[in-house]
Amino acid sequence: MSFNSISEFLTMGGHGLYVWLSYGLGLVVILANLIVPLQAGKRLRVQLTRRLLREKQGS
Amino acid sequence: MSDKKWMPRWFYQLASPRWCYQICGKLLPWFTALALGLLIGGTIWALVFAPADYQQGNSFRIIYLHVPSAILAQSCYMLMAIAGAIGLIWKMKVADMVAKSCAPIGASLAVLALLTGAIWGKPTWGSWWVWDARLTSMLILFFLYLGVMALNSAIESESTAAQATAVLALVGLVNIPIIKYSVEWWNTLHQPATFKLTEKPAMPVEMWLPLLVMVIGFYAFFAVTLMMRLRNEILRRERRAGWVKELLLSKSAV
Amino acid sequence: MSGPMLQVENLFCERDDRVLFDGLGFSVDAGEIVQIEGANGSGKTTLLRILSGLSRNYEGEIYWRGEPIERVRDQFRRELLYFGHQPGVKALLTPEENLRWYCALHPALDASRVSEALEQVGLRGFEDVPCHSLSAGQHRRVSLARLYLSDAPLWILDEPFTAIDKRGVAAKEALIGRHIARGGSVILTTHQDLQGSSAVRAINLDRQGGT
Amino acid sequence: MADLLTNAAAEQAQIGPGGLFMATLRRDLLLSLRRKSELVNPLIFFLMVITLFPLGVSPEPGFLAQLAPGALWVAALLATLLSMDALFRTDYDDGSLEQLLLSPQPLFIVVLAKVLAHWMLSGLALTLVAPVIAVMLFLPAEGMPGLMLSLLIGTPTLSLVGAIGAALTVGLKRGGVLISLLVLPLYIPVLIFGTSAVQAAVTGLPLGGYLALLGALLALGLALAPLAIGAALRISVSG
Repeated sequence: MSFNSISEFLTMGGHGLYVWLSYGLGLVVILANLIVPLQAGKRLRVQLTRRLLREKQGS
Repeated sequence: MSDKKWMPRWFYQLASPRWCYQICGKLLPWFTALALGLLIGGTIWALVFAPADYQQGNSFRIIYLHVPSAILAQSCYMLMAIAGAIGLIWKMKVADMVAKSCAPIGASLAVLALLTGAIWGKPTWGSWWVWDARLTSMLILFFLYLGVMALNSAIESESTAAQATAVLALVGLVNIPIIKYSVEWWNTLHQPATFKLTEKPAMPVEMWLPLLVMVIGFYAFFAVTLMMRLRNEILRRERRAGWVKELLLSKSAV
Repeated sequence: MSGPMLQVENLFCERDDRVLFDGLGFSVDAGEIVQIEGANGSGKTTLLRILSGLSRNYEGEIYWRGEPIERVRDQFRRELLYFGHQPGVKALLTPEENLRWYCALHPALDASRVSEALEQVGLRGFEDVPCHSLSAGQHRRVSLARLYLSDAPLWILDEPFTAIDKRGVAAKEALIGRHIARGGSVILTTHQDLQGSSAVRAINLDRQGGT
Repeated sequence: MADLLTNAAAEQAQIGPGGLFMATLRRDLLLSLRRKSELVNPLIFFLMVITLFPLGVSPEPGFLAQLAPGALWVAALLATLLSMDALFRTDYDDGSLEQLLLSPQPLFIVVLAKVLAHWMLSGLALTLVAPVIAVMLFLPAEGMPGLMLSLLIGTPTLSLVGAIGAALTVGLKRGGVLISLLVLPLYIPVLIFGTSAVQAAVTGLPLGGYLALLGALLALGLALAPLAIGAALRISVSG
C-alpha cells in the first residue's frame, strides 16, 4: 500500500486530475467496446428475425 | 479451393462460420471472466499498491493504461493485416470478418493510447502534446486505422471491400516499421530526448509486475470484444444460411 | 474429340443481397454460339465478367479445356477476346493508336493488320482522327475492329450490336459465322435475334435466380 | 479448323514485355500531352501552395528560408497526391482497364509504365521547377542540389505508393478525398527523409545518407508496390 489515507489516494500527490482522467477514459473505452457490439448484436438479431418472419409470411 | 487438403483440420474448421460462431459463444464467458479479473485486479494493484515513481510521482500510474493500449493497438493491426491476407489468399470468409472486426477496436485502443499519453505529458513535460516519437507513430497508426475503416465503408460489395481493405492493411503493415524508424530518427534529430514517457532504466519488479497483469488483461479483453463483434459479423453475413435462420427462429419462438 | 472448350459447374453468384444464379452449369463446345438471355438485371453482364475472369466474386468451378481456370489463367487470356459494356477505346487517341496498344497487350496479334481491320469496319480515312470526334457508332466500331484482328478461339461479347446500324449488324453476324466455321466459339448477350446462325444455343438466366 | 485452336497459343510473342512497357509509356504520355490542362495542373497547384506560405505565415526572408525545405516538400507531396486519382480513373471509365487486366502479359509491366508516365509529368516536372520556386522562398543556394536530388529520388516513391491508393479507390465514384486518407500516412517517411536532405544541404552537412535512405525506400517501392497495385486493380474491377 503506497497511500496512508483515502484523501491522499484521491489527490495522487497533486496528479489526481491526470491519473483519474486517464483511468476514466480507459473505463469509457473498455465499456464502449463492450456495449457497442452488444447493442449492435441485439439490434441485428431483432432485425434479422423480423425479416425472416416477414419472408415466411410472404411466401 | 481444390488444394485445401494439406491444411490442418482446425484451419479447415475455422473456415466454417457456423463452427466459429459456436466456438466463440463457448469461449466468451471464460474470456470475459479472465479479462474482468485481470483488469480489475491489475487496476487495483496499479493504483493502490504499486510504488510511485521517484521522478514522476503518481502520474506514473498512467503507464498501466498507456502501455497496454499502445501494445494492443499494434497487435490488433498485425492481426488485422494477417487475417486480411488469409482471407485474400484462401478466400476464407471468417478471416475477412475477423479483419473487419479488428479495425474499430484497434482504432479505439489507439485513441486511448494517444489520450493517456497526452494526459501523462501534461505533468511530465508541462504541455498536453509533445511530438514524442512514440506518440507520433501512434498517431500515424491511428490514421492507418482510419484509412482502413474509411475504405471498408466506402466500397459497397462486401467481398470487394474485404479484399481491398486487406491489401491496404498489408501495405500498411510493411510500412509500420519504416514509419516507426523514420519518426524515431526524426525525433532524435529534432529534440534530444531528455525525458521519455515510457523508457525507464530497469523498472523494479513491483512496478512491472502489475504492468504485465494489465497487458495480459488487455489481451483477454481484446479477445472478448473481438469475439463479440465477430459473432455479429458472422450472423450478418451468413443471414441466408440455414443454420442462422434456425438459430434466429428458435430464439424468437422462446 | 476432346471435351468442351469452356465448362461451368455449379456456379453461384450474388449481388446486393440477391442471388443471381445458383447451381448454374453449362459447357461451350468449339464451333458453338451461346447466347445468354434474361431480363435486365438478371446478371448477364455479371456472368460474362465471371467467365472472362474479370470478376472473381463467385463460387463454383470453371474449366478451360478441362483444366481449372485459375491454373491456366495466362493460357486462357491468350485465347480470349472480351468485348465489354465499355468499348475500351480512348477518346483522345486515334483509332490506329487505340488498336496498336491493344496489339501490345496481346502479343499474339499482328500489329501490321491494324489498318486492314480498320478498313473492314469502315473507318478507312479516320486513322488519325481522335476518337472523340467520331460518332457514337464509329466509336463503337473502333472496338469492333478488334474482332477482325483477333485469332482468339473464344469470344465473349457483351451487347456487341448496340449503336450499330443494320448493315453493320449484318457484317458482324457474318464475322461471327466465320469465326464459328473456323472452330471458334462465341458467348454473347444481345437484345437482337441472331439471324442465319444455326448453332445458337440459349441459356436463360431468369429461371436461375433463387429469389 | 484445328489450326485456329492451337495457333494462338503456339505463336511466338511478337511484342514482348519490353515492347508493352514502351507502348504503355508512350500511350500515357501522349494522353496527358493531348489534355494540356492535366499536364500543368500539378505545377500550378505546387506554385499556388507555395505562394500561400509567405501570405499566411510571414514574408520575412530569414523565416521563409527556414520554412522552405518543409514547405517545398509538403507542396510537392500534395501536388502529387492531387494528380493521383486520374491515374486509373479514365481507363476504368472507358473500359481500357478491363482490357488491360485481360492481357496475357504480366500486369506489373503495364502498371510500372503507367506510374513512370505519371511521375514524369508530376514528380519530374516538379523537380525541374522546384529551384525557381525555392528562390521565391529564399532557400539558400547551397540547398538546391539537396532539394533537386531528394525530389528526384523521393517523388517516384510518392507516385508508386499513391498508385496503390488510386487502384484501391478506382471503382468508387468519389475516390479523391479517400485516396489522401489512405496514402498520406504512408508518405511520412519520404517527407521526413526528403526534408532532412534539404536541411542537411542547407547547413552544409553530408546528405548522402538521406539520399541513400530515399533510394532504399524507392527500391522497396519498386519491388512491392506494383504487386499491390496489380492486386488492387483486379479487386476494384472485380467489384
